[in-house]
Amino acid sequence: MTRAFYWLIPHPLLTLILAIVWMFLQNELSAGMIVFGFILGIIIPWGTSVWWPDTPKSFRLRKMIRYSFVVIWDIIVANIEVAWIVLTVPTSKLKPAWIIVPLRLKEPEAITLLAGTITLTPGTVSADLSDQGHSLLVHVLHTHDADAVREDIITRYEARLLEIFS
Amino acid sequence: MTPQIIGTYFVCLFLIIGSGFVLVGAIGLLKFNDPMTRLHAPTKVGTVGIGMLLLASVVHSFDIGEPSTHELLIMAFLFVTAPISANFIGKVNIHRRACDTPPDPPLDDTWSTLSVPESDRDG
Amino acid sequence: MILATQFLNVALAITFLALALGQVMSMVRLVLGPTSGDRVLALDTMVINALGLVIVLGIHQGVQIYFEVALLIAMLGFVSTVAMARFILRGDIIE
Amino acid sequence: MSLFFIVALPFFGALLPGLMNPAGRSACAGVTFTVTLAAFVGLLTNLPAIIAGDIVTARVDWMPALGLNFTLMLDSLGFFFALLILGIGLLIIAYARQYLSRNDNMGEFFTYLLLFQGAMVGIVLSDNILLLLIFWELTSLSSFLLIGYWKHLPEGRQGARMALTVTGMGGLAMIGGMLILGQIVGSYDLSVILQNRELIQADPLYLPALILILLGCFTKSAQFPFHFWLPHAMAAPTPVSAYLHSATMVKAGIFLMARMWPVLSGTTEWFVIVTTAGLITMVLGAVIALFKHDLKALLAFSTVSHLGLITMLLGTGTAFGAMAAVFHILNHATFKAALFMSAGIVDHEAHTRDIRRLGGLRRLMPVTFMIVMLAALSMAGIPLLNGFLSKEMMLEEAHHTVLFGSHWLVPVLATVGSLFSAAYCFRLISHVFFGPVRDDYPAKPHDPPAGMWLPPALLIIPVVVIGVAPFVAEPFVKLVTASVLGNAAEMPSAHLKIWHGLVPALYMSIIAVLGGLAMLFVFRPALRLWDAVPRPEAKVIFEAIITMAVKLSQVLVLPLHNGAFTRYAAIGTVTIVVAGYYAWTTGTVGAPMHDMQTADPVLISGWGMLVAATIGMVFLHRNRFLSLILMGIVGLMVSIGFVFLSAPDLAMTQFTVEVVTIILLLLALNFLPNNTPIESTVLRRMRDVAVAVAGGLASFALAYYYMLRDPVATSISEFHLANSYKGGGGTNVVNVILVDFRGFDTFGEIIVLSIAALLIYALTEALLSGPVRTRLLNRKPDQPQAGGVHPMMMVVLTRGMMPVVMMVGFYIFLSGHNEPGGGFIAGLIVSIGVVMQYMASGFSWTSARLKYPYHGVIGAGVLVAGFTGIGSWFVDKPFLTSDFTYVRIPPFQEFELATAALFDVGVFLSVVGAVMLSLESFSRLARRKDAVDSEHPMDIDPSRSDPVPRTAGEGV
Amino acid sequence: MEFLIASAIGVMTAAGIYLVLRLRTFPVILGISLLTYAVNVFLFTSGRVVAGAPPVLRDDVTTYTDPLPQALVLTAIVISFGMTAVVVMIGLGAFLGSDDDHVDDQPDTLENEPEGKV
Amino acid sequence: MTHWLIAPVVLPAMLAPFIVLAARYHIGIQRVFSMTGVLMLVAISAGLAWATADGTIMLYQLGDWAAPFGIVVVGDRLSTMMILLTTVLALFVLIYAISSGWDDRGRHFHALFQFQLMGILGAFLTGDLFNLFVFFEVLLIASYGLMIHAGGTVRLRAGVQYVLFNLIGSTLFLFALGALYAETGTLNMADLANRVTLISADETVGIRVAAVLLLLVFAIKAALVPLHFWLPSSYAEAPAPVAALFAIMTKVGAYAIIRVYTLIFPPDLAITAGLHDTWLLPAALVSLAVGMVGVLAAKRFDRLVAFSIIGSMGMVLLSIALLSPEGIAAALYYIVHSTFAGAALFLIVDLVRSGRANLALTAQAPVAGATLTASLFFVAAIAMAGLPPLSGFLGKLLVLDAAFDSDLMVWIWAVVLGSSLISVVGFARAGSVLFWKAQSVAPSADADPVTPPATMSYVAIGGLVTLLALHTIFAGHMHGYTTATAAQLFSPEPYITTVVDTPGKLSDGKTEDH
Ligand code: NA
Ligand code: NA
Repeated sequence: MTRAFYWLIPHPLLTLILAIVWMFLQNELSAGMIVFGFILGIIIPWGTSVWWPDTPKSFRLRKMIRYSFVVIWDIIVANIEVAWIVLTVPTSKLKPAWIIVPLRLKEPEAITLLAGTITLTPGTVSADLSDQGHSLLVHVLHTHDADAVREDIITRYEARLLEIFS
Repeated sequence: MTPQIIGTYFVCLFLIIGSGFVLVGAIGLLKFNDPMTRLHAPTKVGTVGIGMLLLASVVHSFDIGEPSTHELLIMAFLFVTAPISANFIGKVNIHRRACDTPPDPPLDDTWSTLSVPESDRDG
Repeated sequence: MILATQFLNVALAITFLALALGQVMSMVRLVLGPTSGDRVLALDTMVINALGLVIVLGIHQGVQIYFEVALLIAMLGFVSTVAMARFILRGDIIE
Repeated sequence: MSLFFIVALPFFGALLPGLMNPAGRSACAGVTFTVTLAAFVGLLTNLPAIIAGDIVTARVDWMPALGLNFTLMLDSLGFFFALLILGIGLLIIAYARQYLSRNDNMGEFFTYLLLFQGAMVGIVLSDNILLLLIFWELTSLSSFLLIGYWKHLPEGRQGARMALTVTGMGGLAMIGGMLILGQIVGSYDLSVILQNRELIQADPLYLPALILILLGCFTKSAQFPFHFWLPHAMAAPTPVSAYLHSATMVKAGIFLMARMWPVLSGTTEWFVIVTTAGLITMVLGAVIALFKHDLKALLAFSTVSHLGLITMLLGTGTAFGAMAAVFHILNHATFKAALFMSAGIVDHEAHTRDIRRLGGLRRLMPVTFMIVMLAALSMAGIPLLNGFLSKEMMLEEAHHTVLFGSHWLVPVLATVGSLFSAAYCFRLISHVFFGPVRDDYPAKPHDPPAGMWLPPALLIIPVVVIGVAPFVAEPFVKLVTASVLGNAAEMPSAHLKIWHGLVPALYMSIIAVLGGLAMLFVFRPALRLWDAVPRPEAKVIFEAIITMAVKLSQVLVLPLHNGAFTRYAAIGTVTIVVAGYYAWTTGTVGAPMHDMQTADPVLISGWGMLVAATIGMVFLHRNRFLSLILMGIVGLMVSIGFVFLSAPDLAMTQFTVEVVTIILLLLALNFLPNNTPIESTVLRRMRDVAVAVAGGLASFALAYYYMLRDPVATSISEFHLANSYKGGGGTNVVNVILVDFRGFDTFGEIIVLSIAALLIYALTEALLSGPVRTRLLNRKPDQPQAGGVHPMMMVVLTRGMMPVVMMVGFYIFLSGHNEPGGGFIAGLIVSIGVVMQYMASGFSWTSARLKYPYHGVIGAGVLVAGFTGIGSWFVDKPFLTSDFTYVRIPPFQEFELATAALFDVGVFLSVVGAVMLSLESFSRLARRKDAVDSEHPMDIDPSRSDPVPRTAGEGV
Repeated sequence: MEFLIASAIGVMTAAGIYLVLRLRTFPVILGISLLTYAVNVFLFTSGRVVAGAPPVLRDDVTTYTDPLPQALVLTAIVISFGMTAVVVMIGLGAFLGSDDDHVDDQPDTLENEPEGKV
Repeated sequence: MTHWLIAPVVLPAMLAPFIVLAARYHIGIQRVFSMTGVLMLVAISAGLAWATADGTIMLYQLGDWAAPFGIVVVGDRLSTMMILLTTVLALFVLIYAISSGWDDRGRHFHALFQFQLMGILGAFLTGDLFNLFVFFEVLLIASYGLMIHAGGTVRLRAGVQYVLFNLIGSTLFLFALGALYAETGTLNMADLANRVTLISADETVGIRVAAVLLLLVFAIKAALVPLHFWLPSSYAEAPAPVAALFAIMTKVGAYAIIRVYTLIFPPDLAITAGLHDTWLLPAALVSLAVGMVGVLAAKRFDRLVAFSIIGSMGMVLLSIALLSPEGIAAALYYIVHSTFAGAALFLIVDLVRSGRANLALTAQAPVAGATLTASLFFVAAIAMAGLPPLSGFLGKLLVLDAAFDSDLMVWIWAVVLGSSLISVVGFARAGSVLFWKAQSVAPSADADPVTPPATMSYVAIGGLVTLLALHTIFAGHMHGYTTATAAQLFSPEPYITTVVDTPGKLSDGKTEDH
């Protein structure tokens, strides 16, 4: 039964996401749409699976959802901060800095997620990765304590991502 | 005060917040004098600004009786792609030496953008 | 309701103005540069602002018809940014 | 024999000598001779009818609407000329067989000769002046080939071109004249035209027609001032000279003047022009001939002179003059052909034609001597030879001719002409044949075989017979003269006879002969004088004129067409603007039908962006990358404008196309210089600005005018709006127009796109298999490259997005019929999704995973669209007729199945195939030699390796 | 509004023409692209120009902008995209062969040009 | 329902992708399909010409939509004559392309060739102006591909200019179409003909500008001076069979002028008065002069032929510009003539090219097959220069005859006859240098032995020359046909009513909506 399920739907998460995307696209919630969305969610991964030869082994969806809420909250709060900085801090008083985040994450997907989170949460932009992928280069817009920012990133995001991808 | 009217006020609110953020993003882009700092403002302030506008659109659609949520999809795309753009522009700035050169990474030799094979270095 | 509609109209006007100003400022940055990165960034910002314009137009006209346009801009707008950045970085955008 | 056969025989016969070439030289000549003989005999079969005064005709309609028909007519004039052409032709053929050397391609020669012969016969037998024109120009062409027969000789080529140019020019003028004549009369048939003398001469277009026709005649017959080509045509083999310049081609002009005599002559214009030209030519030709040292040149100018004589006779416009002309044509043909052939014999034997190197041949070549002496004396006008008779008649006619009010002008000049004529004849005889035998001839001369001397000898027979017994020729001459005169004049009562009594002509003749003899004695001082006087050299002048014409044409044309595209474009733009401005100013401006709509602030700001970006492109275009960014903004603003103006489909298309275009241009810019240098001058730039502003203003004015007005009737799009759902099954009218109402346009459009891709692919192949390949393989990037070829974040994102992009594409495709979207946009979306993979993960990695041959995708797309269209044939509906139905399968809602959707699948496939094939081709160019094909999509993947501490010595 | 649209068309046309008259292939191609934008908008405006009335049928809507020019412009956009791609490729091919991206023939290349090289 | 009328478009349109799909690596199979396709096209075109010869107007409503709402394809004497001309030309060109191996020197020749045919045939058949634009683009883009077939830097440089100029032309076409639609609200030619009569005399600028822009668009295609600059180098640099096929491309422009200016803006239409006679006729005279002077001026053989094409188009356009039945009849006769003559000359250029270092008009050693080549050149040059006895001369006579009543008669005659002389001198010079002077040049010792052209190459050129001869011999019939064609053009009512009044899908609702 399980084998049959995985044979039919090798990527259940993706299928689900696609079905949801389909519903959003159609802007409509109906039985037909759901069925059709799932059909597409099965067919499309078949056709596109050549593009991801090595997907992450494990992924904890529930933790991911919790993580998402954290990030969304951070985005909202920090956006206001940055807006404040942009509007009030004169250019000459601005203290930008490079910070380097050593990575414990290994999966490309996880690192990408981390980098994306850093960029989306205001005040920081992930600019580059080290040539072997073990450090992340982050640019901070305005800070007096770069180390604190790094610590924040590591504890608040990377730690959670480590759990999600373990 | 029908739900509709409340909705309309919410639409107004979101619109104004959104436009504020959009404006701030643009101001940041114009104001700062260093390419890397300029990168901050629009890539996310702008993103949130547009997100607010999308939210306004969702509320408005319920308001006018044609409920739609597909704007959320747009928001998702925006949030997924914005970091990539920012990443690339950051790389451009590093590559073009348009900003302070970042310190070397602790674990690896150098940053990916600066790791140019010897043969290509004087291209 | 009339008041709310009036508010909405004012809010829409403000939004249009903000988006337009945003565009103008981005345009100034684009022309000023000075680095290629700035210019690409300005273009990227303008694309996102344009997306905002499309959405607000939809609200303004009370139609859903522009959804597909907005979706496309959101999904593909970054492609030209990336392509241009890649061009600066590598010269060759498909290697 | 039917006239058709007489004309057609030489033409069809012309195929034979070439075929007989392998069979040998005699076979060639034999078959040519036979063909000519057949035509000759065929001609003779018509003799009884001619003698009876009948006119033999034949007619086949060719282009009746134009009045050009294959109408032939044989009267005595035509018969006379045809007789000369074919009769002398036979002799020339026999002579040529002996004359041509083994190195000469005989088949080619006789082919040309027969073509020429046919054309000549055609001229004299034509009853339709347009048909006559055709044969007329054919003689120019075939004589071009004959004169240029010895291709290796520059003189031959030059002479041929000169002859073609001069006679061709005359021929073209004559076309004009003949067409006018035909328009006046209302028919191009000679027999009709010849009946309308009064009508023609009263028409205001008579003079132009006359001048144009005479231009044709004069050039052909080498009349002053067109006489110069003839001597240069002597570079041809002697048989050609003998044929063309004694009996045939040069006589064509004379023939035509005689032919048109009844309708054209008798007016002052005719008289003054023709007589003057003839007189000048006669004198000038004779004078020049005297001082020529080349035998053939001497004969050539003598021919010029005699043609002038005949022309003058025709010009007088009297019946007697006409009769004298006819008689002299006959006589000249006989003695001149004999002389030419004899000159050829001398040349052939002594290997030179230079009179100064000859002399004393009388003893060495007695037979030739006899022939030349008789012929030359006839030409000199010595009694008992035929030349004397016609020359007497000429002098007699000259005596009566009053030109420019002067009674003595014509007689004196005629006498002078005769005098010089006699002089060169005497010089010919004495300087070549008399005097001591020399020991320095280039070759030892002796009489040739009979085959060579017999043909000229045969011609001497009429020279003598007519000279002694002119009455023999009289009936024939009068018969021909009657044809010339037509209804225009009565037959003169005069007879052909040796003794007319002591008339002025006799005295003039005596003066001429004696004076000619005297000239011979003062020849050396006269020659010194002649050499001392500077004269225009026709050949030099002609060459100069041609060279000048070529240079002039090159100056006129080549600098304009030097490949300066920017100038072409400027000229084109100015032309368009000026033409549009003209159309505008000559029309009436309608009032606006609407008020202007108020401008939204959004629109104003969008407008500002658009204008700023556009102007920015102009000012910053030297930085190519920057101008590309600005173009992106222009495109973006246009898209937004389309959204604003209620065109979501357009906005989407514009936006996606923009993305692909920018990718494409970036791929190209990688190879191109990044900057455009300043090269044009300030003046040039100002010119360009002026042109551009003019164009801009024009398009502004047009757009503004049209926008404020409505069409003159309800737009056809009302039908589309009304029937889009009913007949096309979709609510997105734009899409229904694209796939249904105007699906044929879309079919063409995807084909354009497919061709573009195939072309790009083919060109890439050509470049990669040519010399460019090595350069491409070894090229170094022109700017420093950053590290990180396949950045990890980008790779991860594109992977993750791929299924979603596909789904969105599918959605856009499906919703297209009712909402904005459709196959085209869906195709672009999917393509961009794949391109994202290419950009992120690299060319080879991505290609390795794409198993679809893009060619196949394109082909399949067009075929799917096409077969969808063809499908409607099976239900007896036209190509691309759509049909749709609503289906309900639980749990789905009712949905629509439309053939238009299948058509859209075709569109989708061709778009994907075309875009991908193009981009793939572009990026193939950039594959460098040292490029390493990546195994992995990203160049950093920490999950593949453990961290290596930087400080640690043990490395990778 | 009409004035703005018309003037935008005019400006794009003028700029397009100016760039078309430049001496190198790349700006000329950009100029052609600008001309294409201009003419597409022009063609678009040949119908009714209305804001907020897309030609997608709705039950309660009676005014629509003219759909036909939109379909025509769509076709035109696609075609000119193909054309642009082609001219870019040909121009690139010419540049790669001669290291010269002048759009005008150069006098020196004319002199010793290899005729009809295969 | 007969579908034959659409076959000339659909057949090559389906054959080409099929060749791409199934046979792109097998030149032999490509050749078989391509040749079969062209033969079928000849047969179909002949059938259509036969069917319309009696004056029948054939109508085909694409998608079953009635004109003017859908696109229609219309077969009348003119359009079927032009497609027959095209397909016959294509047949001989294809024979040459195959026999000379040109088709194998680059990729996708046969697919592009079929697409090219599709574009040309569609342009001749369509009854819709925007659809004409689409077919123009199809034929243009295919021609770009064919023009740069096999690559080479010089060819590519010429190709860039060719494409760019035509892109300007396409832009102009769209401007014209926009103007027309704005003014009339329709795109169908017959419907346009009806609607322009509704425009009142006090608001004519709109339609006048539209009309003149349209004229200029077609003038570019027809290489009318001063819009002809794209022609010389692109025709000279194009591969021979392609240049030969291009002989019909300029005629597409001429055809479109004839069609539009007899059907939509006929000479007696007051609101567009003064547009064609003020502009077209003088420009055509200048074209004729420039072309023939160019023949004299050319320093290279291929350029010479290209200029002669410009000249011949001047002749065609001048005859069209008379806008009289006689003028159009003469123009059509001349179009057939100059198509074959131009094609033959371009193929001869290729024969000359294959044996020489270059095509400069300088003496170089004669090559294998020179005698036959020279003979063919002589005949083709005679035809092109308009010397008797070939159809060029008859065409010239027809044009001169038709021009007799024109105000510019003296100018026309002077230019026609004068330029004829110039071209005769030019062709004689060229021929004498290429074929005669060559005999005084010894072949250089190190020259590679050149294989003589294939027999089938001569057959192809000989075929074209034979067609010229037949065009001459049957001039009466041909001219009769073109006269009938012109007559049909000058009484367009049957055309218009057939197109506009034939009902299609949902036509019953038509009256309600209108
Ligand atoms: Na570059
Ligand atoms: Na309008």
